Amino acid sequence: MDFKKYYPLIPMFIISVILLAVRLAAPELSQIVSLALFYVALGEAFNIFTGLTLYVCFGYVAFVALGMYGSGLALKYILATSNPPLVTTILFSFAVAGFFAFILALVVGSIGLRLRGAFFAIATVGLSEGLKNFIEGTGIWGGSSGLIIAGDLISSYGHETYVFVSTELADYLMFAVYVLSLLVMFLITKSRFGYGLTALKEDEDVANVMGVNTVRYKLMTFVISAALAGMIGATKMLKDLVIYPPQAFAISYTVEAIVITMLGGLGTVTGPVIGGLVYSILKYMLTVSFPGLQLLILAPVLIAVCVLFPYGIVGWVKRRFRGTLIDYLLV
Amino acid sequence: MTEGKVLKLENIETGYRGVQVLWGVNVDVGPKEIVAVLGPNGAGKTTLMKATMGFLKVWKGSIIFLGRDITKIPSHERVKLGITLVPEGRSIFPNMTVEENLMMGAYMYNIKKDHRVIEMLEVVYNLFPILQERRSQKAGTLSGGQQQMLAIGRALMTNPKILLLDEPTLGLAPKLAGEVLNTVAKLRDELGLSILLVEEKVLLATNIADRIYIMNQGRIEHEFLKEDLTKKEEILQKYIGF
Amino acid sequence: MAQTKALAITILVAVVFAALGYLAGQMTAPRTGATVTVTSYATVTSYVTVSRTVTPTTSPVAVPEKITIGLTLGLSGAYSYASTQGLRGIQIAVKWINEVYGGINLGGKKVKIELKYYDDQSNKELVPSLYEQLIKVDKVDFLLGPYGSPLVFVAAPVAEKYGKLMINWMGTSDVIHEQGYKMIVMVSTHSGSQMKPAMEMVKSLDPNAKVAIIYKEDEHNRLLAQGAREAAKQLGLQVVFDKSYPVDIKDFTPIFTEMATYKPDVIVICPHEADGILAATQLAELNINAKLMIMGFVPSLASFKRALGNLAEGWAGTNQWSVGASYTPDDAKALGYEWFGPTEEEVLNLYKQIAPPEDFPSEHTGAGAAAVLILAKAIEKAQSLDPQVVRNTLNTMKVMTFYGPFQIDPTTGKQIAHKEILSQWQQGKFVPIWPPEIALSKPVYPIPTWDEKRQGKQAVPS
Amino acid sequence: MSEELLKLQEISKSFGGIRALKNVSLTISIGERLAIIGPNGAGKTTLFNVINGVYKPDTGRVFFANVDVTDLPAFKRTRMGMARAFQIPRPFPTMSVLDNVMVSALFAGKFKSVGEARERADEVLELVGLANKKHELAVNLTSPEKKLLELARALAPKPKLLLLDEIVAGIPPAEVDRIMLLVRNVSEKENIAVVALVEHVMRVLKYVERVIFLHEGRVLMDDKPEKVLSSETVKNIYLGRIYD
Amino acid sequence: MADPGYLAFYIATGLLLGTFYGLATVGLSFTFGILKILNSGHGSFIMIGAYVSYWSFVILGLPPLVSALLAFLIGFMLGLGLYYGIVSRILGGPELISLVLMFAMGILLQEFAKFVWTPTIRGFTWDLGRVSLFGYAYPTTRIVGGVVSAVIALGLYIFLYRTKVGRAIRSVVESAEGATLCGVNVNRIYAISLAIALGLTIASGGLATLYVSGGIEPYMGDPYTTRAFAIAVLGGLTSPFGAFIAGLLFGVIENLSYVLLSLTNVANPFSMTRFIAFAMILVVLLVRPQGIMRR
Repeated sequence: MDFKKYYPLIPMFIISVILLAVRLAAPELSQIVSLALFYVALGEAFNIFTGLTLYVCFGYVAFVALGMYGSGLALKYILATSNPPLVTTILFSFAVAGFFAFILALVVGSIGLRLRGAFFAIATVGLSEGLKNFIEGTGIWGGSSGLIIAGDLISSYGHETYVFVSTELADYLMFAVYVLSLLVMFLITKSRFGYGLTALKEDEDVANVMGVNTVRYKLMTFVISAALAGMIGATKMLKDLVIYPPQAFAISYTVEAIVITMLGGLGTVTGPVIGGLVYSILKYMLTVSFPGLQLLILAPVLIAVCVLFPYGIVGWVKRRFRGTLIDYLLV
Repeated sequence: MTEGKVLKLENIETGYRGVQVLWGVNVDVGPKEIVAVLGPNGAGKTTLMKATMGFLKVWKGSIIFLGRDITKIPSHERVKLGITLVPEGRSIFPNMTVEENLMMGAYMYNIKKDHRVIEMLEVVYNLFPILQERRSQKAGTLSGGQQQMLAIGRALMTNPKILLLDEPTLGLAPKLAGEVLNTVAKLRDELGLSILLVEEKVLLATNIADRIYIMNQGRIEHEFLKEDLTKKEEILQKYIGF
Repeated sequence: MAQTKALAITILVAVVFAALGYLAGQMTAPRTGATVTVTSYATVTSYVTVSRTVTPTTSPVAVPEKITIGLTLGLSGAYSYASTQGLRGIQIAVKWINEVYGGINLGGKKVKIELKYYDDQSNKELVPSLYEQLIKVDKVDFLLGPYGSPLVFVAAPVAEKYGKLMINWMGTSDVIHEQGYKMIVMVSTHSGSQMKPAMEMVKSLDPNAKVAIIYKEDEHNRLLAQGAREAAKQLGLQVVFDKSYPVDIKDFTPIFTEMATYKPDVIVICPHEADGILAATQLAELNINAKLMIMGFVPSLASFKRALGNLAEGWAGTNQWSVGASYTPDDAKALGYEWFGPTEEEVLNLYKQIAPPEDFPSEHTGAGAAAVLILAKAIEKAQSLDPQVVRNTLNTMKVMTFYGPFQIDPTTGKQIAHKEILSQWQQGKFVPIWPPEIALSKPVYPIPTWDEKRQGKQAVPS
Repeated sequence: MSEELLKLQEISKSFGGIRALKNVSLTISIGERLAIIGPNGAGKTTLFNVINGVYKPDTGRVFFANVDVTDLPAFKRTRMGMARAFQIPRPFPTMSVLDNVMVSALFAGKFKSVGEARERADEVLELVGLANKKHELAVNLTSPEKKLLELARALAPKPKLLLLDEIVAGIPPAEVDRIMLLVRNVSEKENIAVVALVEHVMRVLKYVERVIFLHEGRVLMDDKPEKVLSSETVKNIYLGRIYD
Repeated sequence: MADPGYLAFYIATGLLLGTFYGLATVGLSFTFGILKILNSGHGSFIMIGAYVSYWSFVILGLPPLVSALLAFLIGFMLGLGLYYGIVSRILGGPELISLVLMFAMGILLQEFAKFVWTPTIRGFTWDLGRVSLFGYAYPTTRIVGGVVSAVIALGLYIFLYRTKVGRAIRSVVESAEGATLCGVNVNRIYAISLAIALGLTIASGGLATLYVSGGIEPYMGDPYTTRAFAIAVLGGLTSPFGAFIAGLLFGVIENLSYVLLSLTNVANPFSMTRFIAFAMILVVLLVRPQGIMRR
């Protein structure tokens, strides 16, 4: 009887299947799909925290970067000490990546989430920059020389596997992380937890009076979102097989995550999917068609979208078709 | 009746985000008159004030000020014409000094050259000596009653022809509330201002008002003219709704 | 409730299994066929089906209409200046081959080169997909690497996957060629060796010189400094100060002030473009003098000279190549290399046609041009468009262009012949001063102080 | 009627030098219905905020169901069975009416699954007469409807103590009786203690068993409604203000 | 190293750098305080200022301090256009939208600069000699620049506290409703505020050339954005003067932490100064979330 609740999964399922089908059927598009998957997953993971609580973490990229470092270190370590099957290696690196991001989120969240709204946002401005400079300054984890594991992978598993991991496996893992974050987001919104978060988003004080443990809920969402970001980082590491602090902690990831969620619709499950697809395809198309001028075109397009769709594409559609089937199916 | 009115609200309908709050409200204020709008919480009194001031777009009906239709004029222009509001939350500038607050009221005058500013400041200080005493104190440090006086004082500095007062006694001790309303009466008697007053303290309001409207659920339900104001029991009954 | 959960789980499981199923297929296939090695890639190329085991011959090949070369560069973003300069070099080389040389001689026919490039925004995100676009959609025959080592790392898997040859021209990190890539070949000197000639020169000028090393905290300059440090140690030079500065530097005052207290004779700075020019102007501003100041490639830039004016006098820069420091056919003959490509004069002429008048070529221009020239020469020698055949040909090639000699380590693709050149601003010209075999002038040591230069004094060799 | 549910001991609370509550002590039994009256600024809302944990008292203790809850945060007290309807309704504006009530049932009550909570929410909305508006966004309700929603949210978790802050202010007279009757019925049926803050005491007089008169942060009277209303002091201070 | 002049030099140059940091952050605080817009493209405006300064020097021969005025005017016009053209349309929308908008604006400016002026690195030398104190040479340009920055900050103070429009701006910050009731056209005040904020930011970009006289390129602004954010936080986010004081403090922290770290022989002291500065901001926020200036 409660099947209806899961109907909105249908459009998401269709989108995912299409993405997968394109990836399988058209190898020449595989890297575009992988690019899109990265942005979609990033947007969705970001959305879990920001969309559900309206708190913004400006240092969000730190979790992606820590995921990259976690998985990179794990790979480096495991490949140097033993030579287990590829699956074990990768699972281990994922676990470490998630754990790194989880711990950071726990520390930052339990201290920082006492701050309300804008203050939390600005408190986290320095998070990614500070961490980056710490890694560069102390020289840990390779410092500015970076952490490079391409060679380790080649010498342990051979050239074929290296190519496979970077150009195939990483993409499917990114797909898995994307599906995971989509499902997490969806299940949260339909659960008791989700109701509590919506209440918190609308009026934090009243939610508290009504029995919602607001501090814990915020922290839980933050940690979940961060752990997913860590896994995105781990996948990214498998794809790039190299990490340098300036690239890993690029502030543009945070901003792009914000752009994607805002483009799609903040707080909606499908928003980041649409936003991520639109953003990545737009960016890619412009790059291919207007080499060197693409940003000059992308920026005005973004500005126009801000002015025309302040609530995002999904938000706009939902407002436009309130109460219809479309509104119901797009969550 | 129509001639010589300072303010006339005709058939006002308005609301928020698609929800209608006011349903065809007619209110008018004559020269040197205190008109009180009474009614329970949520009756739409504050909405009426906001619509008059232009903070809220009027869906239907018109606002006539001194014979001129001002329905479509932006708020700050209305202030320049001579309407101003002392809002419910007072909206004073807490981090500015008392005198700076008052001078903000005289924003549209040339503060240094216009003699009217000095005169108005004197009038305000005469009305509220306590403000002169605390002129260089930050407004946020004043007590509730003093802040209310400051808000009225600031409104007077705009040299208005009509003053809208939204619950000036809210949160004030009974004695203070009485004092504030006495001052309001003085504004009429000494400065010749017209006043539209929203109140919940019914009987305090009947003491100074020239006319009373009872508002409920976005509609004016009764109007008591000057000669009816002695029937306090009846007003109270209408107000409480027994 | 149970039903609904079951539905959710079913969907999840279905999706995951779909992915895993495909994965499993992918995973097992190459691993079982691991012994086949790279031969399988030969089938990717549609033009020729030369098996790897067959040695390249001049037997007639299906000659295409044109040969396309593809790459991405950071035309916007942090690498935009260097990338623009590099692109100009690439365009010059393509133009020279097509118009002056007439095209690549393939089976007796002159085949023209076509260039296809994209802007990667100096960001690794788009690099893999753009390289795939180049290979699969634009069907380019050969690849040039993107600008910058971090991006080369990200482009590498795609090139390796499709078995495309990638000529790396400005991903100078030594580590790239230590990974085990098969299809990546370098034309420029690696970061770790770039500072060595400079230290040798210092040793010859003043064996007791106190050296200060200041480097940018990034992968390239860290390697540069490391090379300098090691060379100094080998040569027995005294390093009195050795510290890095952060990437986002906007004010050098703290580090320069500390360095000045050590009173170094030679200041060695390892920077990128903007911070290099910044470092020079701030040294002048703070009036910190030394007997010699050496920097990475920055002094060779037009903007360096423009920003400093006469203050540029005496600054030495170590470059892959710079205007005036070109090799000539005579050098090639003397050093035992085969000559290929335009002379410096031709390069400068072609450069003038595409660049604004105030600019002149930098080492990026040279490297970009050299990459195209080496590739063209290799294709011509191999008489084949099969990437693997061309790759094998490169192993034995000993060619010199205006940019310098080319010879690689066959297994890693590392550049072993090309050397950095030291030049110095002397009397308004950037003159090669080291190594002696290519030097046109003697080093000025000590150089004039800032105050002297402000009064118009120039660095004049004795 | 004898077992005590809520006990306040010597509660004091000041804000920036103004003492809003001065040594307030009172006890409320299970299932009891009482009204707290007093002029504006008497400290009624502050008292509520101390009871349900929005404020911590400066001195004094609060006991609920024989547990010292003085240091417990608001949400924990709510889970123990306190429910509050705000004076100025604060619904979650862009959630539907049903969702609003569901949040309350899910978090304050024992309804741990979304399905159960929905059933309970439907039930309560039916009870207060908002069932036909349950899919509206809360922001689109009229003022009286928002009050009803506030009440529904308070009732949804099946509380032991219902704190009603000016529940009938701004409600048309005809509705007042319906709401108060409803409150009384629920209270009797489920043995819920009700504390109502009211300014216009006459409206709710016949539905309460006890009236506490608060003035300037002190409890001046605590007695049967008729007694309090007939008291001279109360008249002087409270009604006297109206008849100023 | 026991030389007192050494330490004094670090503090003094830190303060001088701080005046620039302060001025570069004032505009950011101003926009956030009044319009609640977080200017994520802040650095790009500074970059534009640096170009204005460069071109005025090269073409018109104006020293950077004079061209700062020109830069201010350009920023002012840009701000007015931006407000009436775009910003006023998104004021009612979700808060994060302004962040995306300004980010896109920043990219647009960068790409515009790259397109018009090419990515070539520009630079010029403007030398007024040095002042020698305790054996250390202080570049005169920096001293003059510091004085000018302080004068501009003082000018802003006078503008806000002594002029009619300034009072109106302050009143809008405290209560937009109250200001309207005094006859203030709030919309126009928003426009003027954005114009002044961008004017100051671009002017500060002009002064930035006193430091980065040799590193002017389209992407030079990015490091300033994060730094300005951090400084704004330190100064309480909404207070322009808090921002200025915080800028001074930040400059001194950067320089002093370098001295301390260089004594302890940490691997890369200069990079660590960045970490220390950001870590300090986290601590400040936890202890005093309202910034250093507010009560």
